[in-house]
Amino acid sequence: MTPLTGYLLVAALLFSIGLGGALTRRNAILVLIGIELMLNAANLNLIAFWRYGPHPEALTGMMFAIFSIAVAAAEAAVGLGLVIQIHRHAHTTDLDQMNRMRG
Amino acid sequence: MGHPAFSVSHREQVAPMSFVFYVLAAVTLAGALAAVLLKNTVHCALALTVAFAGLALLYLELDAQFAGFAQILVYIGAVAILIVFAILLTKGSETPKDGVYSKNWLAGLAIAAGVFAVLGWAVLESARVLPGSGGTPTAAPAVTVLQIGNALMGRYVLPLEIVALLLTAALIGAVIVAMHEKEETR
Amino acid sequence: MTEALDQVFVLLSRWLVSFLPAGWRPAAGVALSVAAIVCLFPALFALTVLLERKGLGRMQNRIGPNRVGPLGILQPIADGIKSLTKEDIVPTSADGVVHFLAPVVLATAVFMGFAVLPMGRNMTLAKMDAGLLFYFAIGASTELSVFMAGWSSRNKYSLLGAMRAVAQMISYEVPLLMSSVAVVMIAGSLSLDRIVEAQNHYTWGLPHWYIFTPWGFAGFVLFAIAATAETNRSPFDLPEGESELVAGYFTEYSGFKFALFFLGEYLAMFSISGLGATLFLGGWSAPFSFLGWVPSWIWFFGKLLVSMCVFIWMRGTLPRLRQDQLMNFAWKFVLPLTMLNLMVAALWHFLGDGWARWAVCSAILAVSYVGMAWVGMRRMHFGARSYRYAE
Amino acid sequence: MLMQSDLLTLSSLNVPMPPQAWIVRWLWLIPVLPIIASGIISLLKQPQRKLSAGLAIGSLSFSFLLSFSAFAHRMGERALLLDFGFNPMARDVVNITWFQVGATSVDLGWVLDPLTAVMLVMVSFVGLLIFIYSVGYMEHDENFTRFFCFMSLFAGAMLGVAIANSLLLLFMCWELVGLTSYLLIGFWYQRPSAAAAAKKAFLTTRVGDVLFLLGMVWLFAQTGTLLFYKGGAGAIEPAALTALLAQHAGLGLSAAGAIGLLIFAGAAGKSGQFPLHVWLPDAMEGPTPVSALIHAATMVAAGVYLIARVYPLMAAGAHAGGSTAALTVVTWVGAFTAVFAALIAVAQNDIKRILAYSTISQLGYMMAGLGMGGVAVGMFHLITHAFFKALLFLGAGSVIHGCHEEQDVRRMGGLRTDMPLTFVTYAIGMLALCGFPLLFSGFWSKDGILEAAEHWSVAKTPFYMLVFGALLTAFYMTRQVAYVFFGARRGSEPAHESPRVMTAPLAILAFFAMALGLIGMPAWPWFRAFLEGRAMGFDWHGFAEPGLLALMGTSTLVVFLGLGLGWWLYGDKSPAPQEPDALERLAPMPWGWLRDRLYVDELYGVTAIAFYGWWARVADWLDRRVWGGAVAGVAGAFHGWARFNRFLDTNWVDGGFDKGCEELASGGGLLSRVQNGRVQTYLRILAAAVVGLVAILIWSSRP
Repeated sequence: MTPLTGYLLVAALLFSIGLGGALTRRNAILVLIGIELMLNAANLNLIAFWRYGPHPEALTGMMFAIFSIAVAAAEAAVGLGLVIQIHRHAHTTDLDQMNRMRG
Repeated sequence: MGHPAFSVSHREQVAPMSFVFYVLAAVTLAGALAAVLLKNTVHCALALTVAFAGLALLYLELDAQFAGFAQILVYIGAVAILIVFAILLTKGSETPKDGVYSKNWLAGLAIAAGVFAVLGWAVLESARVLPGSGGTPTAAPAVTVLQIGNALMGRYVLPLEIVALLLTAALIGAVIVAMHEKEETR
Repeated sequence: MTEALDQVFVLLSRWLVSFLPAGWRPAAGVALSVAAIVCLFPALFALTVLLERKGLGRMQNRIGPNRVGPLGILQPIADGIKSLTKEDIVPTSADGVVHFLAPVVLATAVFMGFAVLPMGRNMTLAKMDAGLLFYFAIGASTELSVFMAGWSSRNKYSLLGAMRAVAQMISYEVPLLMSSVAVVMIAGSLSLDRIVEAQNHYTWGLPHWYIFTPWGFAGFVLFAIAATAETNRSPFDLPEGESELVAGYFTEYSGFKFALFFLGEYLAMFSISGLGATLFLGGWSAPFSFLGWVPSWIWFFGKLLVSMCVFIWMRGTLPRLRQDQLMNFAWKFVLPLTMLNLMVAALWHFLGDGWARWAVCSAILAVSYVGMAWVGMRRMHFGARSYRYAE
Repeated sequence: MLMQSDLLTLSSLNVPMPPQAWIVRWLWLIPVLPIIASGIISLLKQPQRKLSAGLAIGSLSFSFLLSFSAFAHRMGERALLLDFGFNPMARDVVNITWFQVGATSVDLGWVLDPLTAVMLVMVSFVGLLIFIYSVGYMEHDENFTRFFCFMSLFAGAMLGVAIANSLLLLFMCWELVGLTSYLLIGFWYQRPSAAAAAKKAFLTTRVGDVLFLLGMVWLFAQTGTLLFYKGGAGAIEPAALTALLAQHAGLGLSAAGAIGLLIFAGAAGKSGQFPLHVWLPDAMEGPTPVSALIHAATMVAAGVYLIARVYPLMAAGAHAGGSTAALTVVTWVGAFTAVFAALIAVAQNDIKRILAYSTISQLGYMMAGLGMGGVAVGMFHLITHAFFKALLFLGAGSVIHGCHEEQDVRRMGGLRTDMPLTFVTYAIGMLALCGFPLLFSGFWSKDGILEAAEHWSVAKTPFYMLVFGALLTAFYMTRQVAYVFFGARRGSEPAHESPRVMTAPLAILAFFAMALGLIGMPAWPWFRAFLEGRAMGFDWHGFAEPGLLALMGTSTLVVFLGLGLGWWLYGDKSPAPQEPDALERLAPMPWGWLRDRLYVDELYGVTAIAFYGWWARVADWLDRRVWGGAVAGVAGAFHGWARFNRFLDTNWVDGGFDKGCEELASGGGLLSRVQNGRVQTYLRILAAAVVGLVAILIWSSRP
């Protein structure tokens, strides 16, 4: 198994774990955690491809990863803000109960 | 103390699938699993930070020093803290009575497993054509922060600006979203 | 001779390592230097604690510890023994694992911070290309340990203290970073060694330390403020404000863990002082060219100790802030000023050599600061201080 | 023919002059300055009146200076070229690529040629005067700053239209102009009438603009560029034109003609030509300076200017002295509008409405002039009209201001003594509009058009129509002036002269309303020469052209006839507001038609608007009945099915059937779970889909 394959497999597993978390947990924050994990899995892929790709000097994958880290920060901020707001509003973070727009 | 020859940036090339990799991967995946499985939400968050740290180290293992440190700075320094704050603010730390897993967690699990199956299959399918499959380990690209900076200010300046804009927007947006309720009650 | 004296530690480690087979040498060198750090700084910590206690005592018209050994020199040892032998109490409702991990994480993170500090010529554990980034990344992770401590103790005081601490650290990390970014911009590198090298020149015997430039001076002041807040030192020591929350996030800690926390906090202070010295005070470079023969590490540790004394002095002098004041100060005062500083630094860079940049930058800074002070004074009209005596 | 001259710019000559003078490079500042000003003003607070007015006026005066220097530059180059014996129709063009899609690049650019120069000077100068005037007029309005914000935005947009060298840029500014006119007409949006008028103006002009856009797209599709001039590769340069002419668009039109007509539709919308003129009278709901600036001097002129700009396109393929389909249409529409609007103007009582209709008819004159006589004729009337019509509107504004917001001419009267300065200037403007011989600019410009009409090869009718129009013009203006300034005072409270800041612009405009004519005399056709790039000189033989003097005689006669008629009917007798109009007594029925604006609005009301209403109702009905019914039907079917199940259940209490029903129920539940508003469900489905797709992908890509 070449290094790249290994990293890709790890990333895939990480992604699936994140997805599983996002799919199975009730708590919205936990779902966000799952999403963060998925994002990170994607970043790992990017970096691995950058490292073992034909043109590491082009920095593309690295840049992509850095940008996506920055974007993920924004995503987390807004997402958590929303969760807090919803909690204030509906007094729950349980996604199974957050299924109506009225409130 | 340590002589200049030693530094993280030009580490001697590791053999394919080095021992370090296995350890780091194990740590990361364990952290991730814990993050999604544990009952106590705060424990989940802390486990998440473990996973993040493992990822950062994986980045270092991949000679992506800058990305690794950025990962630590952003994820452990900011996102994790944000998450625990959110947990405390939403009283998420005490576990709800009707279980922590949603009603149809089984389906979710199945689908996650399916996704992994497909992805893994894809990876293994394409293992032959993937770069570096020749078995010869590619040399570590010596990329300095200077180059990254130049790239950021040169080729990637537009994305940089856009990300800056996005972050500002997110900052304001988050503040507004979080403030709103207060405004109403006043 | 001087060269040898300067490089004594490096040579020592080389010599020691040379007994090992070649394959192991790099790792062994690292291990050696790590060991050195791990031994050195706690010792320094013990000394400084004594210094602080005695110094504070003097400031408050006390004598301070003077029982153990001559002039109480052995006090730290006594303290150490005490804290080690004390019973380690863990509250029943506490979250055992996290409660245990918190101080460990803190200590580890803080120790890692030292890895990138150039403590002398060629005396950097990890000559990283992104050293500063590494430092801040590690520094960011201390917040987590604080939170862990506060949360795991299942104690309102601890939790409040932790929240305060984390909020404060996050808020002040931004100006801290910003003020160092100015240096990075001028030095053109994130590697602390490069930054020191950049400052290690002399004109007319005077060094090119960044503190001796307009933006550098302003930056240093801001950096010092942010650093004080970052390390929860007085006047920013709300998280462990004894009067409000017994001891903040380590209320529930005792014995060795408490000692670890204490150590961690102190070492954080050391490392951030070291960083400040590296960024603004020319790291291990000598203050005057004719003092170049003095070993570099002496200068580094000298600067370290001086800044520690300043910390102690501030603690003895300044009153504690209120939480809202703290936050406002961070976001509405320090941060904008660091921004301004960044711009001025950019200006400095683009104006190029010559007296012009001195004039312009100092003018801008002076005008802005004076103007702000004036406005501030106008806003809150200070009267004469009034004393109230007990009848 | 005109303007299709060779494209040598000075850069291609060995002339001791920089390849592009600074003014050409900085031409874009002219529109941008006012726009920036409006941007700043928009940030100001209500009370900061002085600052906002100062900003607007200052920026516009800067633009005026720049425009004037552009004009001077044009003149200088022209002289130079004449000396060097070159064709002086040189123009300086600056093009920039806005963005590029594959091979085709979308360019913007500006051009400085005589047309632009003249337009720039006119717009910025008149605009400046109107700005100054409105400082006085809007004094008491609490939205002063907003007003100036809009005004200078408008000015900027208009100047942008003037300098545009790209149909696209022109269209942008054009739309911006439309928007600002909408904002300004509805400036007093508290009044429902104003809001309605604004909407009407916006929508009506949209009708034209859609066609304009079509034409633009077509042009782009054909020529691959929207630049007018691009060193021979421009859209209205010979190369492109011949290509366009070769194309046939059906109805015996060439592509050039068809595009020209589409663009003319846009122009008609903006300058209120016949089918689309309805918005202009209503637009008088806006503040009077707005009416002056937008609906007299500049915006409505934009249409005419547009036609002048794309004249080569319109005139493509016309053999000498002949005309093209597009130009013929322009001419007929123009001539018809001229008479039509003049007729309506006769029977209006609102001082500003009269002027509005006269504007429409004058615009008709311009269009006709363009169609028959070419750019110079039309533009000359545009310029002179801009001055005297702005003068008239500002005068009207002054009158309204003086009579405490009274707009009905029958309630005025006798103001000649109360506001002398306004009266004199207004009279000058009126005479200029009527085309009072020799002294006034209107005479010369209108004569130019009439002359062109007389020599027009296609038909003579437009000539007679226009002459009749001139008669009507003289008549209704006399009527108005008699009503407003002569006779006894009929208003309740006494009128007062307006402040200096308002009268000063009047005086200046009055001066130009007289003087401008001189540059277009047959004896000294300076303007024409400037636009068409001929040598300009003064000789009395200009008058000696065959038929010219006769023509001047006729038009003079017509004008005097109109004046006399008007005076005979209305002069110095002051009818009470309620008693019927003099003309009404003569011919009540046609008067009624005219008073009701020949029922065009009503016509539209019962056709277009009604149609849309009907269509909306149909759509509504479809929604309610058909789709709703379908949904209800499906629901009913399911309901029935469920009942059936229950029937089975209750009657055949049988495990198998029970099971079947449960299956059905669960199936329904399964379906319903797809849309249960639970994010995780969506995510799950998404992930499942990903699995499926990726699986397919890999499977299909296996070797």
